[in-house]
Amino acid sequence: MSAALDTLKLSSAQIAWRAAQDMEDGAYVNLGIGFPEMIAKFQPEGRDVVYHTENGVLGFGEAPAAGEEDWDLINAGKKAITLKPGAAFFHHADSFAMVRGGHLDLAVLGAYQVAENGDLANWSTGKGGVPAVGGAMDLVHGAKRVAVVTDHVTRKGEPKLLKRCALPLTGLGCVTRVYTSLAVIDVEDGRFVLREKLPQLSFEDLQSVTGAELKIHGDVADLAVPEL
Amino acid sequence: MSAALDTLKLSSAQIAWRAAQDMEDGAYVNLGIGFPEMIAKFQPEGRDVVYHTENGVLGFGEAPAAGEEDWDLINAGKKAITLKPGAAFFHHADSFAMVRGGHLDLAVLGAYQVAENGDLANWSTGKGGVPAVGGAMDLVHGAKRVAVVTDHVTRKGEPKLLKRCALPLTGLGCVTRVYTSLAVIDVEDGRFVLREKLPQLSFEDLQSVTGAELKIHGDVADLAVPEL
Amino acid sequence: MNKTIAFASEAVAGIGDGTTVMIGGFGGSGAPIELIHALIDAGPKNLTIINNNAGNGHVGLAALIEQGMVAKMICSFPRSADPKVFTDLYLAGKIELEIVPQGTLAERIRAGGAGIPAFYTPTSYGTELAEGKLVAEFEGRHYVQERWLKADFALIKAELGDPLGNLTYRMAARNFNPLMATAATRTVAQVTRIVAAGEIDPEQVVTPGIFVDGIVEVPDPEQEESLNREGAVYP
Amino acid sequence: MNKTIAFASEAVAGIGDGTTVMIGGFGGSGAPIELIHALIDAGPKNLTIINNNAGNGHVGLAALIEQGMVAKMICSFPRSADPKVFTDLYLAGKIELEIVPQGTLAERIRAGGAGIPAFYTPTSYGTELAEGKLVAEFEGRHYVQERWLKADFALIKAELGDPLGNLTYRMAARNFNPLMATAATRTVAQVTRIVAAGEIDPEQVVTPGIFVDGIVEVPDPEQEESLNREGAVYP
Repeated sequence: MSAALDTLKLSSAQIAWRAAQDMEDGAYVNLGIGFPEMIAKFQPEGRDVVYHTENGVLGFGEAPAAGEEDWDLINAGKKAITLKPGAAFFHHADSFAMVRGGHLDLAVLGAYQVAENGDLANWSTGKGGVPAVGGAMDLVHGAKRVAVVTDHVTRKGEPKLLKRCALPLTGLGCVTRVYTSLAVIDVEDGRFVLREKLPQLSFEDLQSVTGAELKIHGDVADLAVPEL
Repeated sequence: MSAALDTLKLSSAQIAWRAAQDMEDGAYVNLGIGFPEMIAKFQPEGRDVVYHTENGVLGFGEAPAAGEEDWDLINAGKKAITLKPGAAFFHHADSFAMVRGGHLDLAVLGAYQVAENGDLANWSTGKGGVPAVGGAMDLVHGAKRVAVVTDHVTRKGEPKLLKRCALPLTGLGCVTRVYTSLAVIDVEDGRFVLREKLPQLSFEDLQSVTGAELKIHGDVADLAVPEL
Repeated sequence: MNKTIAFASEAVAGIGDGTTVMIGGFGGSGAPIELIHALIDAGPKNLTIINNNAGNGHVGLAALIEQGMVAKMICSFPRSADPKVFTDLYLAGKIELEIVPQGTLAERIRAGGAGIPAFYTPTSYGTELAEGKLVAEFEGRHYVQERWLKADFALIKAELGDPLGNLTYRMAARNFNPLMATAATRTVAQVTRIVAAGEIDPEQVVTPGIFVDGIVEVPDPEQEESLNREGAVYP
Repeated sequence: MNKTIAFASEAVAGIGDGTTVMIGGFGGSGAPIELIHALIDAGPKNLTIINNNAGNGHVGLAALIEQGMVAKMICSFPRSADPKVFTDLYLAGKIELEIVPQGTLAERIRAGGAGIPAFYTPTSYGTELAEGKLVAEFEGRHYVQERWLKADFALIKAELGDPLGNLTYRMAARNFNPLMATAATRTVAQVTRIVAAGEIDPEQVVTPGIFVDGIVEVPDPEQEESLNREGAVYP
């Protein structure tokens, strides 16, 4: 099974592409550090999206060319960015007022584990080392939709979508949708509801690599993404 | 007694003048609406004082000439003001962060009653009518010194300095100094301590129009003010 | 993205009976007179209005109250040079009043916009305005618990606006406007001038567009103070 | 009124052993490198440092930690491209760490400056970072009580400063700097340029001078990111 999934599964870019399709015109969006940042590359044509970064910028654009960086103009991942017309700067308290106050339409985060009740674990592996939380625990509250982009299973092939998270939680009942390498799954009333799956993958195979029951309400669409 | 006091007592301008002498160079000061506003007129030469108004201005100056008013540039008393070099505008939450956060050096307010424990009543006569508090309850907290300017007695000759306030309180234990038409009195450890009195007035006469015991710690200076 | 609305009438169209509306301004400075007058024209009833004051004269907020459209005022200082409209209704028991210290009012609105459901303040501790409120001690001092304040609508006044909803203000007309912009489900600003996206320096944006749903251009806006000096009456 | 200080060494002179110091910046942006280096030169011990991060490379905050001057870090994200200094000390049990979610850190500092001793936030509810904290329910949702955060000193970086202490910032270097300015007993800012009072438009002041005790001009300030790319080490 694991080998078959590896050939079937979407690349990170393809997961990001799929997540990008759900960004609505006019949305205010925060893309978490790392993998979620890739979603901006696939912003659909004709849709205006305003990106927010925790460190006090609204309306930023792509990275500048190498050598053109201004290190006073970075995102939460500490990467250099550029500005789009209509950008704004503000301090950290105002920035998190936007987050906590429910002003973002969408936050997209990575995950170690997601539970069917919407719990998210994405900040600590629970092992030793230096703990670091950043803005993750804030971002899971306040955005109207909190989505996750993730491989469907860990590198060892273990499910990341579970009945309950085993790792330290980032937030309770916060995730509304999960984009994985195999499927698109909503969290509704404490259950995983399958919305889309790779057409080549049977429901039974998908269920076998998912740690909680997948419910079906209505049609399950094909998860169709371009070669990237 | 009352008639004698009336000829002795300081005018409002003289009370304001005396209060102004205690404004330190470099102080950030909020002068309450009405009578306390007059203090700014007597700011001693050579001392820089930065005035704060609750509605979001730091560093304002005198009223403009009649006809020169800009009604977007007013103080908390809704009177037109002007700006000094180095002024700043900010919103109401930042303005009261300055107040509540202890950033003002001095707030000077009017009073209906002041108690020896520092309680202040200055917002409600306790009768009917429309209640209105404005920023009074905020201003009594946070400023390093909260001073009061007031006639020593009411129009009916009743003491305004009391063991306990009878009127609805503005704040508990907040007043640090009272400038009256007869004396300068500090609130220390829950007692009134007399610092200055009009030289023509005997201690006994002053005590007789004061509703709580006046303590004396060290010298009592003459309350000396110019003709104004 | 274009948040521009052509007419003030359109901007207030969603304000129905029983709506809670924050209206910016401190006295007349920063009061969105034209939006308030459009609201009077629209005529919804039983409004709850949040403003520092309760109007002055017979224009703007005072006129809104005079039309009998306001069931409740939440404010710090319902007195003014000519508060007759509010005073008469209040003394007749025809309008409800929640009196809130000014700094607490500002902080409650900020909290509403910032997702902070409650906070502690020293303001009003030991006074009748703290009656019935939770009290807690921190570091030897007593504080009163206050709750956030939110609204269905905010009508505010700004100076420059761009199509993304970024706003600047003019002098002390800033006051409650940037706070209210954050605390309402729908925020509409009247602005003196609409400029193209990018014309407001990102450093100088006071209200980022994320807080704003609509902007209406009102060149040469009326000043409540000037209207009242002329004895103006609306409608 | 003139809050100008001639030398960075003078600006940090009051920071003794055991002081709690807020240091502005988010990673390298807005980090007052020259003030931090002056603090290293001064050499106080057992500092508690409040910053979003825990330094990077061998300059600025990382160098302060490397010198053994820091007993405790309060931060949200003590990881970076090269966090070796902090990581080694932490794993050896030689430095204390209080980890605070980033938005809570910002709000706690704002609360410290605004006289709000405690507030409720949804952030961290149900997680191990909420352990031992008070929880309350408002309108059917659970929130964690967080306390204000204050400091003896704040060292911040700004762009323009005037003799009254009014400040502007440069792009995303604003971050925690305006908040920390409000929450310390003594706030000193390094600014790229000191201008005369009145040269900063009152509309564009981000930090009003009331929050600032001293300003030091540091033209062409170092950027942590650039220093680290050059492999710089301080002292």
